[in-house]
Amino acid sequence: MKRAALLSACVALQAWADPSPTDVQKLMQRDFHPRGQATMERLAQDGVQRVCTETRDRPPAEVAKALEADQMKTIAFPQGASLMGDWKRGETIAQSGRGLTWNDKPGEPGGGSCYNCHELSPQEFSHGTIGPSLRGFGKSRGASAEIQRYVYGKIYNAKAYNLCSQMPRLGLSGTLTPEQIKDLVALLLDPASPVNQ
Amino acid sequence: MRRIVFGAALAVGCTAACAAQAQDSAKEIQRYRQMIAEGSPAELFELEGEALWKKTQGPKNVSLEKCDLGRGPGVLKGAYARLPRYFKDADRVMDLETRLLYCMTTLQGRSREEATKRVFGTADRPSEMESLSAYIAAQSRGMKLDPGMSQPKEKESYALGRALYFHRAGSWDFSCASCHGEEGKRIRMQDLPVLYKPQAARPVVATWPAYRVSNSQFKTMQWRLNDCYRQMRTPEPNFGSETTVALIHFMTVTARGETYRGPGNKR
Amino acid sequence: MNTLRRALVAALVIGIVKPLAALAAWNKEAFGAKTAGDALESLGVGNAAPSKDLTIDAPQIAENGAVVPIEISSAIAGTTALIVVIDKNPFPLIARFDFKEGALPFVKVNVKMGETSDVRVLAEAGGKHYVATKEVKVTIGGCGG
Amino acid sequence: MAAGPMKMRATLGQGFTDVRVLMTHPMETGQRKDSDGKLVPLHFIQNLTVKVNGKPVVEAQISQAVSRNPVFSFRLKGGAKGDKIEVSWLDNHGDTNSTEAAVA
Repeated sequence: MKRAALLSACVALQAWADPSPTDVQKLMQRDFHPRGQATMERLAQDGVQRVCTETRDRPPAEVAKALEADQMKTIAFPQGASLMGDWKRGETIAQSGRGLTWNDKPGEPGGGSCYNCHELSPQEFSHGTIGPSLRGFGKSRGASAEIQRYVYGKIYNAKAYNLCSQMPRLGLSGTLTPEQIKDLVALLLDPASPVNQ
Repeated sequence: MRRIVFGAALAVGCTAACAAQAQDSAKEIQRYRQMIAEGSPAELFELEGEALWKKTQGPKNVSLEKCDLGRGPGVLKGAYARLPRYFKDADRVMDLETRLLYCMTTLQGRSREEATKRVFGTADRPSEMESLSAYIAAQSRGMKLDPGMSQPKEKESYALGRALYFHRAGSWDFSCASCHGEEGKRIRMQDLPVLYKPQAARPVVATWPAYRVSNSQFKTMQWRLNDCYRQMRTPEPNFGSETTVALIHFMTVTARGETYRGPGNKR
Repeated sequence: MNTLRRALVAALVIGIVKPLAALAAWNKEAFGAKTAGDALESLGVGNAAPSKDLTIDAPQIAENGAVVPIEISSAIAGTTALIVVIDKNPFPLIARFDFKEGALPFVKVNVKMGETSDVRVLAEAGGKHYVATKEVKVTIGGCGG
Repeated sequence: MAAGPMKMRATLGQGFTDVRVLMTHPMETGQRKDSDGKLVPLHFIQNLTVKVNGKPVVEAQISQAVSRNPVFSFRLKGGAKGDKIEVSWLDNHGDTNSTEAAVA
């Protein structure tokens, strides 16, 4: 099938000396053990992880396009006119780094860890720089249905828009619920949000 | 990283002022680190470690003073600076903590299960590995990092470490390079050294293990990898496993030649 | 002679002449004060004049509020005490150092800060008080996880 | 942990003796919760005394806002090799500890 052919084409790129991702995965499965909610299944690479590993995050364009299309299908956009929730709850979610680690209690509300990588509201001095600054994001883009959908989708599954992005697939991985993602959409787009002051 | 055009327009440029401000904060944080390094409780852990090195323990009721860390039984001077390396008696590459565990089980006759029950301590009760690491690492201060790279298994361990560094897995698709991959990046205010590049790895590897002011604990490299994997949302790495040692080996070889100046002080 | 001795013993018993250990008493009221003003008042510190001969060396940004290194030095003649106050801490009075003959008015110590705040140091010299202030920003280091 | 180790270094600087002392002490604020969520009671050093050849030169009153495992630096006027420096502390539980060093 076309996609499998594309995937195997990547294998040749990777330096012969290093063990292949499959070898590394086997060794990790031998040398890791489950703890709390962090189970061993998490070590099984999916197509996105394997291609991005093999190509050091620079996949050939047609491979990326094909796999991004697959990832886009995983996004379940909620019904209803607006995808914007409450930006105040969004700020709390953006500040929280909890969720899915082996010492987080399953079922406890997770956070988006957004401030780890992004600048958002100007009041937060301690922000990261791995992702672009999102200050004034909504001010310059408005809050149309289309931009709401883009932001919702990007948070749900960033790999649908940029295959080897370092941004986690916060919706698909079960870190954030649809309501939490809508609150983050509001944090970015709501004119009243501090991000847009 | 390829960005679709729409995303590229998204970054509201950082004005010159805010770039300068970021520059100042980096300089000020450097001053903070330098000031905490001047007066560090790390030395208190070295004292504890010395006592543990000499303390008779285990069914054979012997101390660790005969433990061969790579320069001969009981030789401490410069031993840490030459780790990780291949050990014939165990037929594998070992870092300091793995080698200490080996001596605890072989010399002192302790079970692996007992010796690894509490490898990561608390501020109230540091673990044996933490205090021993402080004491032994301090004996290599001023010596050049010279991990093993001549033996076949050492080359294999290095290659595995490099592959692990870029291996993306876990619920958040992270590899080490996801955060430690690009110069000038930060998580919150924490700058992220690009550890597969010598000039970034040197000052880091030369100052681990280290006292962490944020929780008043002395932290080792095995803990550092354990906590990174926790935040990468993977299952837990086994203490002293071949994969953890391979990563430590890869970073130490990347930093080789640097003068060791630990134990250090970290946030 | 006996009467003097007896008087001394009696005084000790009713605690007028405190045993040596208690001399370095701990000012419970000052350290328990919730505001800088109350703390300084119970230390008998009136208004203090700013002085550039009193220096605080502290980082502008502390990566972690658990350990903030502060170096204090007074070049004001006759300095006998240094007092450290952190306005936004739950209990602003942090420490008081009394320097006797043989010690320079200097101290370096690591302190805890709850949040970004002014760090104020007061020097006592010749019955007068002097003050120097520096703001230290406390950030959240690490991945906030 | 009980009164853990203390470590001091006293070295002659230009015109003063530099005294650096490290102390093992939890300096509990009474606000911290232990691993099973119980509040750890207030436990901190209140008094610190530095003596040279038996004579007190610095007397400090400190609070729980001093960092855990406290580190202090002091400077003593003049001083000569061999001077005996002693640092002792007393905490709010009545525990004490002290250490001595000769000026190097």
